[in-house]
Formats: sequence, structure tokens, C-alpha cells
Amino acid sequence: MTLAPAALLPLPVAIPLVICATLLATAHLLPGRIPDILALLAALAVAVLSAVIAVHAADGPLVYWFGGWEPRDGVHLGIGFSVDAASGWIAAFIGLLYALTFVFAWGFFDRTHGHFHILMLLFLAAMVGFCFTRDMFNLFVWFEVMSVAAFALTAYHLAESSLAGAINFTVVNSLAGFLMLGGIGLIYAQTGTLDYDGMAAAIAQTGRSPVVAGAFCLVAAALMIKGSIVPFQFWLADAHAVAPSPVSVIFSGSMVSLGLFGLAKVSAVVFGGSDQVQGALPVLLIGLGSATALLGGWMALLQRHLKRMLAFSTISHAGIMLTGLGALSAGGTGGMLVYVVGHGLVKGALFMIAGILLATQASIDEIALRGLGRGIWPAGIAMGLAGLLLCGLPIGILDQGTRLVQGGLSQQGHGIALAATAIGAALTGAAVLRAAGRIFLGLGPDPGDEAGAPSADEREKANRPLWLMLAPCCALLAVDVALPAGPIAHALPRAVSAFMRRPEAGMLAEGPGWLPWVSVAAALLGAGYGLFRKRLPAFVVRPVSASQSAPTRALEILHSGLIGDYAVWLAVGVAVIAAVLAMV
Amino acid sequence: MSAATNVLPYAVAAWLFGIGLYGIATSRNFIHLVGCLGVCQSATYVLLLGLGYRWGSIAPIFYDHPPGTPAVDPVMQALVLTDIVVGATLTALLLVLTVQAYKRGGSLNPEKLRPMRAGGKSGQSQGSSQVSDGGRQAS
Amino acid sequence: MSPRIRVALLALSGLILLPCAASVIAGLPAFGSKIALYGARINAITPEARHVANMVSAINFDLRGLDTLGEEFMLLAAITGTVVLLRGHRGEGLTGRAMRRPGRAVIPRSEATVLACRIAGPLTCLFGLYVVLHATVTPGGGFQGGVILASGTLLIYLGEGYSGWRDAIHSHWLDALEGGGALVFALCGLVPMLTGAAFMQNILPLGTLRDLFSGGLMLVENLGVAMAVTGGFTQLFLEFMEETRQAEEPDEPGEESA
Amino acid sequence: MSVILPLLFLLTAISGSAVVLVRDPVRQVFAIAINGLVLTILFDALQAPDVALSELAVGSAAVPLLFLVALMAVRTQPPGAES
Repeated sequence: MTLAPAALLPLPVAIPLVICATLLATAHLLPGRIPDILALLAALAVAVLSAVIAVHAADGPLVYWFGGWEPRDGVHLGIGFSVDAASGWIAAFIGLLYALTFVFAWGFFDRTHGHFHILMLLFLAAMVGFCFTRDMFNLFVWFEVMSVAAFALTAYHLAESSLAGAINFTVVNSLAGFLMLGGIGLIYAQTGTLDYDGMAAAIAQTGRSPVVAGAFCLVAAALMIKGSIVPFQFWLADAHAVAPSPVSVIFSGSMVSLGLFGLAKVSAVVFGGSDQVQGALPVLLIGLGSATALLGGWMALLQRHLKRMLAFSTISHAGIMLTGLGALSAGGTGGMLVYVVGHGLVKGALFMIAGILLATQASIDEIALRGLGRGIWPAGIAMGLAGLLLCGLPIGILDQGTRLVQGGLSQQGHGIALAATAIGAALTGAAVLRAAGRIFLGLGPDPGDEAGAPSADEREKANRPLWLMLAPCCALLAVDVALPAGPIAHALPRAVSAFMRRPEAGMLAEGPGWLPWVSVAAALLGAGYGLFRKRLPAFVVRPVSASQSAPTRALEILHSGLIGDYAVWLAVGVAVIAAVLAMV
Repeated sequence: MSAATNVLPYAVAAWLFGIGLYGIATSRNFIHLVGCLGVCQSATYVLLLGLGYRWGSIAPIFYDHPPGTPAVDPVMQALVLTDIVVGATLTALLLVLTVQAYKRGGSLNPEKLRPMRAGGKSGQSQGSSQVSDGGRQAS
Repeated sequence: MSPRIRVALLALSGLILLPCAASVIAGLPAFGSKIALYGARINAITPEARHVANMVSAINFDLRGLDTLGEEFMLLAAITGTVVLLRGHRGEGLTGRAMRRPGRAVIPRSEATVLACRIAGPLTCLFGLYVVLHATVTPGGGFQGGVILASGTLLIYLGEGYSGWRDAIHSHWLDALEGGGALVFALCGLVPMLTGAAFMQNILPLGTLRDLFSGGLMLVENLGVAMAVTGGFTQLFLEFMEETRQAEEPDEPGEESA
Repeated sequence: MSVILPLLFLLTAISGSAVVLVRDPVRQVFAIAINGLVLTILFDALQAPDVALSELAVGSAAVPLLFLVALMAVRTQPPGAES
């Protein structure tokens, strides 16, 4: 038993938990650097163990029953973990992201008796548990642990905007938790079990049932709130913009996409047998995903507060991932899984650059920082590269994910969604490149619409040498560029078939090769327009600014920061999902 | 048992969630808002325990009754227990955030206390009132 | 959005959701007609398999122990977060001793209050211990008992006053209690693995049904939860109380003597 | 038996609504405590003594207490004292 690879499954969750309980119990006894070291080791252990599990899961999912409660007579009595290769690799990626974040934050939180590390390790354990579990209520538990750790981390700076952002985040995500629990209650009453496979079997036998549809509506809404899909996206910009930069790395790099990962798993595995749900999914996911990709990209372009800009870019990319899911094909889902990793790597690196600027230049405002980045040009190179990767420069794993998503979309004939993914990526890339040009090259002395965007002064402790902060950032980008495309493309079809519990498809289709280049060109054009507006002839500038000012103002009004508005949008979103489900 | 009794618990759960959401949407005081969130949560308790109940059954504790006596669903009760812990932790965290936000922003009204706004109080002008980790050390 | 638009939009989505909710409710089994297979199955086999009378405790500590592990650490996250957020501006060094505001009169408590709290405090703690220890036989368990125990320490606050409370209870001990309890629970999962069993497999002798010491490993886990919850909630109360002591202005009548 | 439960459900709906509709936070604390008590009785009637016990400890004691302390902290703190 101990030698079987399946016996490893509890460890990536248990190790961070044990270490964080130990840290808390001995908090006041430990000398300064011990929490840093222990946290780093724990994250590395999680990454290595998850990778080992993923390798062993290549031939089929590994299953583990907690407490030895294996199913008896077809009834699932206990909680199980079931890890396919894709889930294992995602967990390994999360462990790596945490390890590099701990390096990035080395000594940053040394006055808090390891409390920061305790919260981060809990966050890590919850994410891994979320990836591995095969029990619906257990999924909810990890969802909530993740949320509670995130709420506290968001407000860490204790400034007015970070507290208000944290309150919005907490209220909206708590409502998400309640919706999810309600959905779990319904599906449990209907199927009499909490195990994914048990539920799937029961749902497949039920046929069309309003209870199943209602349960899916509630659970999907909850996971979309976590994944910041329109119209649930409002909390994200408030929270990610104000969290400390190491925390934002985790939020944008893994928490948001994990919500969509959960949605992919639940809709493919649990609700795979419900024709009603499967019929509604393309409409719902393609529609909402495209809207999210465009809105997030547009909002990103309008920002001057760097972390807020990156937050909106995360929203846009979450939309792209959702469209990949909406293709309902092996290619789309596989692309989405690869995209999660690639996006996490690039976005994590970008938030680290924002943290570097906060620490070295004591500002996060694009316009205030103009030209101030010249002294730290290596960060500028990293930011330029990350911006190009973000909009689709055809190298690296993010590009591979993009192509697969676009391949899935074009195969299913979703032309509009295909355009939305290209435009969304181009807009976010343009925003990042414009900021990089302004900060590190001193271009663009005359800001356009972004000058009217919200901003706030912020500083982060400048107690770390530049190389220590830059090294994990470059490591993330290097991993993104260097991960070999060939083996991934080779292993993906099998991994996706295990993930979706479907028969294996052949090689996955890739999108048209010119599309990423179009995105890159559009991003460069957009960034150039933002930086050289003054030098362009008036007949170009005037219609552009005239046509964008009205929608810009409307969008700013929508993102009001008022929790009451967000609650209403939440109800609207649930109503939209319910209406689509009812009409199928 | 009438038809109304058959659906009453579920209707009450839906009602509680709805009115809690209405309270959140219209609340003008963050502490009041946290209370409304608790009402939304009590909807989940009512739904889950309602789904786990069976007429004429005992509590799932076989102390006074021998094992085998028909009992209600213990799984739902275990889920609600976890849910109550979630509720308590969320309430505590939100109240802390509210108290701290009140100290910084001087108001409990969501309209006045907003995250980063273009024309808002926490815009450019605020200067050194932002407390960063470094600032915290000095204080 | 103005409040009126907001309510209108909410009403509109409510209107859309109403028929959907109605059809879901109509599709559910009638209230009180049946329970799920999973629960019925647990009721049928657990008393024999685990020798415990309380099914809810059996689920929380054995069948679905992993959920409780997650829940325990959720509590730990929330309390750590609360401490970080409340102490952030107060400074860590000040938390060790009672803060007394100069110029703030200590209003003496009435004899009756002190006496009542001195009687009620230990009684509450005793009841909490009873609830903790009878987890596997009667309603209650580590969580409920832990909250009651923490409330018992609050009665010390009412009886002995703030500084008495701070003298009696140290923040570090509470951290140790909370973290230690969580650690005990997590180790209850890992230690069985060393013997070749599954994570959190109940490998201890199970005792006899309806006996105080029935349930094997569940008793240890229950104790861990009780420790973590007692430490956690006491810490929570302590930090919240500290918050009211920060006043710049003279005291609020009734606060000290409450 | 079949009369008590529906009544308790209705009472829960009423006391929950009261928590929302009482707009003054100080009075709302009492509404919250009463709501916790009503839920406790309902849970006990639903044959869930474990849940009732925790709702009694958390919902009608600990949570209202936290609300009271938060209100006290807000009242003793002059607005904007930290900035």
C-alpha cells in the first residue's frame, strides 16, 4: 500500500497543512527566516509530489479513499481523491508558482510571525485539494478555505481602498459559496450521493430534470464568480488591484483560473450525462466568455494603476479560457488547461514586475512612473516580453494554449468567439506594452483616456535586492517559453480524455497560424496609438477618441465599486444562466 | 399532508436568500450588510436540513433507540455543521474588515467607502495615509 | 446605479428566477418523504462498523473526516486573518499586556456580577468539557464544546474585568492551543499512513457502543478540534475586545461595567 | 407534529426578514440573536440536535456578541482616527 503511487495523493494537501499548523503553534518561538524557508520547502514538495503523481497518472486516474472507506455495493461512503494527469500537472504548476512567489516575497512579511506564510500555505493546500477531490462537498470545503485565506490576504495593506476591495471580494465570494452549497444540496437530494462518479451515473439515468438543471445553475454561477466571468467580474478588479503584489501573483495566476478549472471538471464529469446542461453549455460559455474577453481587454486598456490594469487583463483571459471550455471538444478543453498554466506563468511574472516597481520606485501609477523605470531596465525587458507573450507572440506554452483554444473554436464554427479571443488578447497586450513603453522608455507624455482612471498611491517594503525579485519573475517567463511543445501536444489528447471521462480523440486541432500574429500586430498598434497620440494626424485621433469616450464612461460607471450593485449583477447573472438552461 | 407543507421549507429557503440579497443590495451600513449576508446563509441551512428530513424519524443518534430505528439524514446535518463554521468565520472576518475600513474611511456607508475611484477620496490626493508594510513597521 | 434602478433590476431578475425556482421546487421530493441513499446507508452500517452512537460525529470525524480537516483549517485561516488585520496597525509588541487608557476610570463591578460570573464561568467550562467528551454518544462534540469553553473564558472577562482577563490568558498560549489542535488533527490523518493504512483510517480500538470511550481515533480528532476551536474562538474574542480598548476619547459609559 | 414544523418554518422566514428590514445596526443585533434562537428551535424540531447546539452557541451567542463588540469599536473610535 505504501509503495503504490496512489498512496501519495493525500500528501500534497497534508504537508502544507501540517507545516502551517506547526508554524502557528510555535509562531513566537521561531527566528526570522524559518517561516520563509519552511514555506518554500513545502511549496516545492507540493510541486514535486504533484508532478510525480501526474506522471504516474498518465495511464489512468489514480484513486484514493480517505479513511479506507472504499465504495461498498456501489455506494460511495467516504471521500475520495481522483487525480488524472491534467489535474496533477495543474497542481504541480500551482506548487511551482507558490515556490517562486515565496522567493519573490522573501523577507517581505518578516514582521508578522509567519502569519502571512500560514495563510499562503492554507491557500496552497486548498487549491491542491480543489484539483484532486472527487467529492462535491469536499470541493465546497476547499473552495471556502481558499476564499477565507484570500479574503484576509487581500486586506493585508490595511489601506482604505484595500479594505473596501476586500469587503466587496468577501461578500461576493461568500454569496458564491452559498449558491454552491445550495446547488450541492439539490444535487445530493436528487442523486443520493456526493461522489462525482456516483452523481454522474445517477444524472445520466434521470433524463431531463429541473432539479439537475437548478443544481448546475447554482454551482456554475458560484464557479463563474470565482472565475470572474461577466457579469460576476466586478469584485476581481477591486481585490486584485489592492492586494499585496505577491498575493496578486497567486490570485491572478491560479485562483481565478482554478474556478474555471473546477467548472470544466464539474460540467464534464458530473453533468456530462445531462443533455439539458450539455445543450446549454455552448451558448452560455461562448456568449459569456466572449463578452468577458472583450470587456476585460477594453477596461485594461483604460487603466493607469498597473495592478488594476493587470486585474482587468486577467478578466479578459478568463473569458478566453471560458470560450475554450464552451467549444465542448477535447481540443477546446485541452487548450483551456494548457492556457491556465501559460497564463498563470505570464501573469504571475507581470504582477511580480508590478511588485518590483512598487518596491523600487514607490509607485504603481503608469503615468506617474513615466521614464522612472530606466534604472531597472532588466525589469523592462521582462515586462516587454511578458506583454508580447500575453497578446500571442507565437512561442511558449501560453501560445500553445491559445492555438488549441482557437482550434477548438474554429472547428465548432464559433467565428465570433474566435475573433473575441484574438481581440481580447490584443487589447490586454496593448495595455501592458503601452505601460512598459511609458515606464521604461519614457514615451507617451500625453496620456489619453487612461488619465481619468482611478489610481492610488501605494508602496511596498523595499528590503529586497532587485535580483531576488527579478529572478522568480524571469524564471516564470523562462518556464513559459522553454516548456517543450512537442511532448505536451503528444500527451494532451490522452490527458484530456481522462479529464473529461470521454474516449480519446486524435491529435488536437490548432487554430490558424496567422491569428496570433494579428493579435500581436493589433497590440503593437494599440500600444503605439496610446504612446504616440500627439504625433498622429488629427483625422486619425479625433474619430477614435470620440467613438471611445461614451462607452468608456459607461463602463466606468458600471464598475462602481458599490457592493449593492455587485449583488444585483450577481442576481442578473444567475437569472441569465437559469434562463438559458430553461430555454434549451 | 397538504401540498403547501410539501414545498414550504424550500420556498422559505428561496425567500431567505432573496430577501438577504435585497438587504445587501439596498444596505447603507456595512454592519447591517453583514447581518443580511447571514440571512442569505441561513437559507442554505434551511434548504439542506429540509432536504434531509423524514417524517416520523428520530435524530441520527442511537443512544436511546437501538441502531436500525429510522433516522433522518445525518449527512445533511454534517454538511450544515461545516456550513455554520463557515458562517462564523466569514462574519468575524467581515466585521474586522468593516471596523478597520471605518477607521480609515470614517464611514460605514458603502456609498462613501469605495475601493479606488477616479474622483474618490482614495484617489491621488491621499498621499501618505496609505499604510504599506514598511509603514506598518515604523508605527 | 441609483438605488431605484438597482431594486428594479433585482426585481426583474427575481421575476425571471421565480418560475425557474418554482419548477425546481416542484421537482424536489416532497418535504419529509424520503432521505438520500447515502445517509440511510450510513445510518445502517456505522453503529456496527465504528461502535459509535452519534452518526453526525461519525461522519465528521471518520467517514468524511477530510471535510472536517478542511473546516478546521478554514477556522484557523479566518482567525489568523483576523489577528493579522487587527494587529496590523496596533503593533505586535503591545498585545502582550493589557492596555489601560490613562484617565479612564475603572468602574468597579458590583459584587453580585463578580460572584455570578465566578460561579457561572467554571460551570460553563464544565458543560463545555462535558459536550466535548460526549461527542460520540450524545449531541455535541469538539466544535460545539469548544465554542462553549471559549464563552466560559469570556465570563472571566465579565467577572474579573479586562486586565484580569488579559492576565489569565496569553495570546501565545492561544496560538499554541489553536495550532496544536489543528496539528493533532492533521497528524491523526498522517500517522495511520505510517502503519500502512489509509489517511485518517480508524486504526485504534473502537470500544463499545454507547460507551464514553467509543470510536477509536475519533476521540483524538475530537480532542484536536476542541483544542483548536477553544483556542481560536478565545483568540477571536480577545482580539475583538482589544479593538474596543483603542478609543482615543474617554470611556463609553457602561462598557467597562457591562 | 405536522403543524409545528410548518409554523417554525414560517417563523424562520419572518425572523430572517426582520434581520434585513431592521435597518438600525444596534437593533439588528437583537434581531440576529432572535433569528439564531428561532433557527435553533427549528433545527431541534428537524431532529438535528448537533446542529441546533452549534447554532445556539454560534448563531445566538458568539455572532451577536461579535456584532456588539464591532458596534462598540465603531462607536468608541472617532472616524478616521488612524489617518
